[in-house]
Amino acid sequence: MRLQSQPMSEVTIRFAGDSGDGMQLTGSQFTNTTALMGNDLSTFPDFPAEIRAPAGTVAGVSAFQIHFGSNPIFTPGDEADVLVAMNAAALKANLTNLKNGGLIIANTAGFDKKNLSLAKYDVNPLEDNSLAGHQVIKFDVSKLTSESLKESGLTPKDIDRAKNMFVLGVLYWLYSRPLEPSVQFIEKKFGKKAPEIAAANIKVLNDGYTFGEATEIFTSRFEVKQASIEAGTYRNITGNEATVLGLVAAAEKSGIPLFYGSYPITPASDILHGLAKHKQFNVRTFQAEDEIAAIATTIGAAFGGSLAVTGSSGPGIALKGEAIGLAIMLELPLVVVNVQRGGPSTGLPTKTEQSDLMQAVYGRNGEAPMVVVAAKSPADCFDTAYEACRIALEHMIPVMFLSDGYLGNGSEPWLFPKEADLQSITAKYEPSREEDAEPFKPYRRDAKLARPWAIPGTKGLEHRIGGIEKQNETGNISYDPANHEFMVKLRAEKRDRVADYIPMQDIDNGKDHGKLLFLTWGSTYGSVKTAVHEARLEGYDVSHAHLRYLSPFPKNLEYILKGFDKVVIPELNNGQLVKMIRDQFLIPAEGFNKIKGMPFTVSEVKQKIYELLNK
Amino acid sequence: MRLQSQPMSEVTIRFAGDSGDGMQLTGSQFTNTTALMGNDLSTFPDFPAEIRAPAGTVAGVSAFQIHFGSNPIFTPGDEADVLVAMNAAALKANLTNLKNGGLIIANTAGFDKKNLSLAKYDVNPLEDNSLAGHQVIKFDVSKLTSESLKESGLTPKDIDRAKNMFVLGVLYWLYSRPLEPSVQFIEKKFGKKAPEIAAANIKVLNDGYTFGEATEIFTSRFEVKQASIEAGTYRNITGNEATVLGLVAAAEKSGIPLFYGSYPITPASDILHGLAKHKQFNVRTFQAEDEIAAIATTIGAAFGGSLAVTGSSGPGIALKGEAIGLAIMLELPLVVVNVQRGGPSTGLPTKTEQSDLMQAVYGRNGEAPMVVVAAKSPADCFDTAYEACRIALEHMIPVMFLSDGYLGNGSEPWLFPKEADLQSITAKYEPSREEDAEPFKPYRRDAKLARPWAIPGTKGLEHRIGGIEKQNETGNISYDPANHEFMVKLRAEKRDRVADYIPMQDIDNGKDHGKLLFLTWGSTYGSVKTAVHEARLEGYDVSHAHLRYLSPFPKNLEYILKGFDKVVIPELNNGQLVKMIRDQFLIPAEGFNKIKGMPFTVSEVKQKIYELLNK
Amino acid sequence: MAQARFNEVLTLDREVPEYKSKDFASDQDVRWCPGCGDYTILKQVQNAMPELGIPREQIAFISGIGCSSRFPYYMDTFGMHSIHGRAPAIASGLKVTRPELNVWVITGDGDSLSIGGNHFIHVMRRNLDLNILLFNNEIYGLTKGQYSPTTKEGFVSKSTPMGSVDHPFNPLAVALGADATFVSRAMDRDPKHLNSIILRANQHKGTSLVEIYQNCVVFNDGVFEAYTDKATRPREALYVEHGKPLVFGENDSKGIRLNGLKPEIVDLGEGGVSLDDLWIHDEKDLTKATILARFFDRPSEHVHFPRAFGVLYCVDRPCYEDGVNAQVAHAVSKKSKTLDDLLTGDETWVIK
Amino acid sequence: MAQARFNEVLTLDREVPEYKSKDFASDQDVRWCPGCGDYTILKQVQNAMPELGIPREQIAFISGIGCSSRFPYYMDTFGMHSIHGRAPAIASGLKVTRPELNVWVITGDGDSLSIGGNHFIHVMRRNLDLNILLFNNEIYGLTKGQYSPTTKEGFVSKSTPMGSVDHPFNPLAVALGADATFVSRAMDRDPKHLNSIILRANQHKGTSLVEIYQNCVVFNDGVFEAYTDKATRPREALYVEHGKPLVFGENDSKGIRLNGLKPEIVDLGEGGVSLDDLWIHDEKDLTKATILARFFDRPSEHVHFPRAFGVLYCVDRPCYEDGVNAQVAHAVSKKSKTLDDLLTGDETWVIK
Ligand SMILES: Cc1ncc(C[n+]2csc(CCOP(=O)(O)OP(=O)(O)O)c2C)c(N)n1
Ligand SMILES: Cc1ncc(C[n+]2csc(CCOP(=O)(O)OP(=O)(O)O)c2C)c(N)n1
Ligand code: SF4
Ligand code: SF4
Ligand SMILES: [Mg+2]
Ligand SMILES: [Mg+2]
Repeated sequence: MRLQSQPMSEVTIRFAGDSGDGMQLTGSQFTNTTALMGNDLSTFPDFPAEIRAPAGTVAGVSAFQIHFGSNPIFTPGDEADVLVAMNAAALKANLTNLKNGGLIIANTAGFDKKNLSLAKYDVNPLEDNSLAGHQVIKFDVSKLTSESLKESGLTPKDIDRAKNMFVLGVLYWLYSRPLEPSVQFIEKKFGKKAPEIAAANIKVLNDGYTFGEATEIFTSRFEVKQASIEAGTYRNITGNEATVLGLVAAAEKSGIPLFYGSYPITPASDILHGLAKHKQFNVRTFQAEDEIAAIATTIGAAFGGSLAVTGSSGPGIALKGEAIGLAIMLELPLVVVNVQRGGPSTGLPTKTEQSDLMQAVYGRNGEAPMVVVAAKSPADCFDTAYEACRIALEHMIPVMFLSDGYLGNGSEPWLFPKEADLQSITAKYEPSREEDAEPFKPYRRDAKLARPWAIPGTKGLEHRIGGIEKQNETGNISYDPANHEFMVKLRAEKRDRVADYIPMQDIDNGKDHGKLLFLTWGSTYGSVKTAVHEARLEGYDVSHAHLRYLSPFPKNLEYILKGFDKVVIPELNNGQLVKMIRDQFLIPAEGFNKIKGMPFTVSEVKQKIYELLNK
Repeated sequence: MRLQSQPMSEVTIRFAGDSGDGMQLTGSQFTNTTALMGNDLSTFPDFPAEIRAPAGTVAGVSAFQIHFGSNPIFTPGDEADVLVAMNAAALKANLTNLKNGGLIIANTAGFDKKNLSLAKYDVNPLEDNSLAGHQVIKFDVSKLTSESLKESGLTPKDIDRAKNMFVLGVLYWLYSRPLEPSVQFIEKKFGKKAPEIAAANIKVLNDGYTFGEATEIFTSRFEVKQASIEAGTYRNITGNEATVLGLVAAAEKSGIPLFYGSYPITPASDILHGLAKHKQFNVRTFQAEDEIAAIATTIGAAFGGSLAVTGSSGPGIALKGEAIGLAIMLELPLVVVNVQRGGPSTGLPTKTEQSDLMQAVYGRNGEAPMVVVAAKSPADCFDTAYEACRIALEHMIPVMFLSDGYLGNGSEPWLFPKEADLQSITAKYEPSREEDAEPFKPYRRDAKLARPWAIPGTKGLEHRIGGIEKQNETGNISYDPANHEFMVKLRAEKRDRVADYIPMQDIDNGKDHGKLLFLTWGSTYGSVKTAVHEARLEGYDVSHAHLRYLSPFPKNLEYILKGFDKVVIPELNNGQLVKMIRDQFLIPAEGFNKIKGMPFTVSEVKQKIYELLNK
Repeated sequence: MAQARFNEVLTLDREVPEYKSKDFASDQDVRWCPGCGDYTILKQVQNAMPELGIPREQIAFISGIGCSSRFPYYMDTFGMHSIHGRAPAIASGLKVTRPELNVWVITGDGDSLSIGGNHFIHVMRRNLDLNILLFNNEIYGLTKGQYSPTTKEGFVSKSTPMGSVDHPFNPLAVALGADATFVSRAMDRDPKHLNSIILRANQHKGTSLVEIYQNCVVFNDGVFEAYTDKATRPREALYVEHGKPLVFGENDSKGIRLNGLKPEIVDLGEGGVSLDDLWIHDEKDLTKATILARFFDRPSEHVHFPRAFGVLYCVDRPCYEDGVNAQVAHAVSKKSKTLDDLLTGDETWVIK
Repeated sequence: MAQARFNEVLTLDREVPEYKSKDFASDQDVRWCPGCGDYTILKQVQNAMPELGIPREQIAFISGIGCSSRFPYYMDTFGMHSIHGRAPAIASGLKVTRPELNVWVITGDGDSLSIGGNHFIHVMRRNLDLNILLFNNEIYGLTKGQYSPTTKEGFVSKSTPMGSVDHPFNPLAVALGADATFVSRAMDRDPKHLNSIILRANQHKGTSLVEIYQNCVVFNDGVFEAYTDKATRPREALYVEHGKPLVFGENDSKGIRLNGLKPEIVDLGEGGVSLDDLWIHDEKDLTKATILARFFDRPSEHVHFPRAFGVLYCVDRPCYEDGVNAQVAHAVSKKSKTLDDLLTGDETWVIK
């Protein structure tokens, strides 16, 4: 080893290439190895909007960002320290994501005349000094790969496909990571089906590593030590995968079989795909003809006694509004998952946003209260999905679970729980009755105001329910004016009473009173957490509280908010939670908004803190 | 004339009978005659939820209430002075609507054994002294009618059908009204088709009048003098009819042909029925397969250059959310009419409510701002529908027009305008261009931020639009983050800028500052207006402001609100406008809510005023 | 494990009581207009119930919105009066998760073919084992008389004051086009026949569609009179039965013969043709069913055919829920993972 | 009066320029996967446009959402890329109000038959004069590979890891069941034939459905190979033409004959049957069209039929928009009221 590794506390690497260059795989391999090394990390893939735009164009660039470190990590990183650019378009599309002075690792083969013109570069940026503010390391990955494999007997196409392994090898060397995990992965993936491909990929990976070691192209080498995070066994997980597991776990813990009715839509489809694979857990998935049918099937399944879940993204949720109203009237347990994306209308389907909160809280005809919860990170999707199911089942009420594209596709290490440690879920069906029993009252209530779950097939529970206003207790149709007012208020109270069964709001970071509170919900958590953490280290008096429960709010929220001179609510929308807070607590909470289809960066939030506290 | 008529300033009469008893016709005849006498008035029909519930049952009772007077009248009356009860069920269903000490005119034939048992009375209420708190006048209308027509040669069924005319005659005598207008009406209705029916009805009407005159059954007789309301020519109109006319008038004035795409739903269907009759005004109606298709057809029609309107009620509007989002992205003019009804879900379809305001303002995915306006009285539906069209066309923006079941079915005299006096509407299509002109920019903007309306068939304007985020000016698809934020804010600003083109908020009654302001929207107007008027006469310092524009608010609203110690917002929901006001202006506005499927009574509002000002 | 929870309450194996028709009447007042055809249909369904041999609590009626959709309130079974048009989808969710239940869908012509058209065609193709009773009155009853997707052209309704210009659906043809496996027609005024079709629909494993001509006395009175009136019924209604020749008319004096692909009406007996020459009804033949379903809308052919009643088409095809549940059962039987395995996933690492 | 406003800008009577195909290409980059069948279809539509003889600005393309629905962006005409499934309804609103326009609907199998199924069947029954190009790739392309309502049973997709248990629609049968008046099939890989069908669809007055088999190279590559591959095409694809016998196979060596209602495959020439014995294609015959449309899903018959391409069905029926506009024109021509009359109504009174 010529070079001594320099220690670093955190690094962000962005892999970028054409959709065909395998950057998602490269990124996830790097992620796995990094996780196994014990770093904390966070990742985010950045897909093109098109399925496969023409090769070499900016529209066709696919990127993957990983942020890892020996400190706790909560975001995929504002800007990259290292940008891997497999072609000219990748450089063009991603240069703005690179730090000043950052390192560019460029594949010169991707900067030939054709690629330059496809990327609409007049001059080769690797040669015109336009990258002077950065370090550039360039080599011909394609050529090096084909050199490496010239004896392999593979077709040129197959050889070219292996070039991402070369880059991965180089980066493993650069960050002092072992090759072993990826070697195992490759063997598992190709070993049986195509041993020659496996061998080739492993060889190229090794050669990439050796290339880093042998050449003098790099002047430094780094090492990121294991993070001092909570001890335990971890795995890496995306938000959508975590949602899948949260739902399955809730079904298993409650003993209620899971039904998922859905219509595909980006970025929610992976939940359908994921659940479809878990039939062994008695999970039924139903790809419906549209979103209305999707929620309608879940209403039928809930009536039949299933833990019924429907999932979609903004436009699909809009279509479910009428049926959500029915579920609210029927007082059946139901979970509606919204993996939010950029709106309005089709909007920016592959980008993230938090702009469906008002729709979640208010987007139906009539007074139609439902519970709304939101996840804060990919792994937190597990807990929040689980919690959504718990509330739905224990309170016999529809619950909206808000995730978003950033959480759904992003990943982080997860200290996964054991089944035994999961909070228990008390769901029970109404027992059968004899002919001579008192008439069954389907709208009788318990302390939570929940009604009994009386499922078909249970003797003596025959009853009829529907969307017309119903008499309390009997559930019969009632046009009585006083009953209607009573029931509207009762449904609101039932939702509000959920607040008695959820944890009190806590302060995530900082004091419980002071000059400035950042109140977040959903995926803005990570950047605000990091920014507040850093600002506090710099001596700023700023606190951070994060809301999982958006409707109803935790009971002590008002008390917390009133402890601060100023409350700022960062949201990836034009100001939604801020409206609810101002209305409910009459405090001059201020919005802090970004509507660019991507999360806040830590530095944007810090900038805001400086601005607010330095004036 | 044995009895001298006593002058009265206002009276409320409630006609109630079985669905087959013709109470709606009786009521509307009394209304017409009353209007022709120059009284101010307000009416409200109260239909059963069933089409035709079994005769004689409480579920089958149909009622019609009219409130008229020599003072300005703004509501159909809290409680009736007179209740006409054609059968036992009618009495049972309507007794709570009668004033203490009020007059009951009962048809004894409707209190026979069968009717009593159908109405579930154990004892005849006309005989068990249970009505002691009221005056009861009873006679056998059925028998008197058949006496009157025994020579007519009509079938018993036809004779029985005429009995409502007997009651009408009695009431005409009681309130000193002429028979002439109803005689004319009967002749027009039956004269040609069935002259014997016409003659019979006229005879019964006369005999009823004579019965009042001749018998000593009544001890007093009344007269309500002409009201001192604004001079001019009036007609009677329901809110749904006024909406129809407002839409047709806007089309005629703007020169843009009207298209109405709708799917039937109570209580909005009458707008479809009404417009379908006005084809001579170049109106096209389209009964779509569902509400989504209904709004989709209007989007197509708007793209083609029509004044495109879709209408529904709550559940149907919920279904339109996704497509409204598209219209917001396309920036096409579009009016969405919501004749609100009791919710959530199917709710109380034949009852009124104001619970879709939040849905109107927020019920879509993403940041999807639209303009929201609401009518305050049946006749005001004309002006508000017209205004909705004006804003849509001049600002190239979707507008939600909120009416409700109470406005839609209720009626009042209308000092209708002349075409020439209607505010002009400036709508124009983009002109054609030559091949060599600058490329056309479909998202270029004017001072209102409106884009050009470029309709197919115009040379040189070919362009493509859609629901994906678009670049300003060119309208091309754009995934650029900064552009998205710009466009989200631009669409919000475009909606907000409508405030520059609407009137300032005024105070409807009272001072522009003081202790207490009632802020209303929609159909609560009438009862609050009356209550505030009366309370002020009694010396209470209370003011009343009414909002037509709910999104955006008039620019001076904050100024007005801040002039009062307390702002109270009465709504027929669980508190919706109050949320928007508290959020936007951070004032401790309080809700005052009723959710009983029916309007506030004047006395409920007065009670609230006393409560607030006497403590 | 999940199944265990169901077992805590379900009484699936209990003995079937000896029911009477009235055991299926709920305690709610029936609220249709006097004379409405819905009453007879309700009666026939209640009459059919005891013959199913299924405990009451294992039966569910799911409806949409419309006059007809009030139906479930009147049945003393499990029931849901849902939202407009969505009953087939709700019933699908129920049936997939609870295949052992006996599930009925009640819908109107507007409910099923206007707003609910998409769910209607999709439930046909999926072929869940549901019984769909489509009350066709060629009008929107509940909303007081607008034309529906089955209303004839030219009809003057509240929304078509100059007459409808909308070409109506042929509901059975729509169903056949969507690959329905059981397609039948009945009418409110022939209760015995209606009863028999209801029972046959229930026997069919798969989605059974029963289109029932139902008279709306208020908004569309007499629209089916040609078939319901004793005087005209013989020549206007053709009752079909599997394996029997197509005969109709007074004293069965007429028949239908196929001339190549073209049906034609023939006189039977002297001078006419014999029964052996007639079209023999074959429920399994899609082409024949399609021709039969379309008897009344072949205007180009200028022949007035009688309308077919009975089971026009009935074939077997796997039910969607069986496919789903077989996959689940297979997966469960091969189950190799615990929830902890699932939570653990494929790759983990330990932080100490 | 309203018409006058249109006239301020419309250029309906202008002379039709001499267009070339490329005049219909917009300035937007085409963004489908390399090799996607959508490219050829775009090309054929652009090739067909000059032959319509209609000025560019009088043509509108309306689409839903899906890979295929990006189509309008690439056409230099008026266009709208709307929301998922709703294009037929949007196009209907446009056509009713602007009947003189030439309106095309672009849709995918998911867009038209899944979420858009209701609008699809209703536009067929209303028969507005629209041309619908249904890009059937038997998959959801844009959302990356879930099965669609036309996907074959057993197909393993992202949402059906154990294989689909959903019975697929036959799109042409659905359309025929919903009373479509023009039903045809073509494929991306036979551009000449596709071009001719596009032109015929445009000629038909009424809703013209063209189902186009389109290869999705990424998620369902080769699913139509039997028809597109030169080697198998002769025996797998049956090109139908009005008035011509149904022949196919290498050197047209095979034919289809009708035996009663049953189609059968026969060998032509020596030892076989002659052309005169064959089924002569008749576009006007609904029964024949239905049989033809269903050639491939008669599994019970255990015969492997070739798939039909061409115009299967084409009949005239009044268009909805003509009915509406005739009523409006009639009312306008009889117009007796001014707006002031309307505002005044029937009964008024004067307050002085
Ligand atoms: C979303 C929605 N749209 C519209 C309605 C109004 N609506 C109720 S029933 C109905 C149609 C009823 O017709 P049909 O299904 O034929 O039933 P029928 O009353 O004739 O039995 C309509 C349009 C509604 N309840 N919900
Ligand atoms: C309301 C709504 N639901 C779901 C989606 C997601 N979505 C977009 S396209 C599509 C299906 C595409 O399949 P298809 O119509 O066959 O078109 P293709 O991409 O295959 O050309 C889906 C489910 C959406 N955009 N909007
Ligand atoms: S309106 Fe017609 S369908 Fe409805 S209950 Fe009355 S008669 Fe029956
Ligand atoms: S995903 Fe399939 S249908 Fe979509 S563009 Fe790519 S190849 Fe074409
Ligand atoms: Mg009906
Ligand atoms: Mg497709």
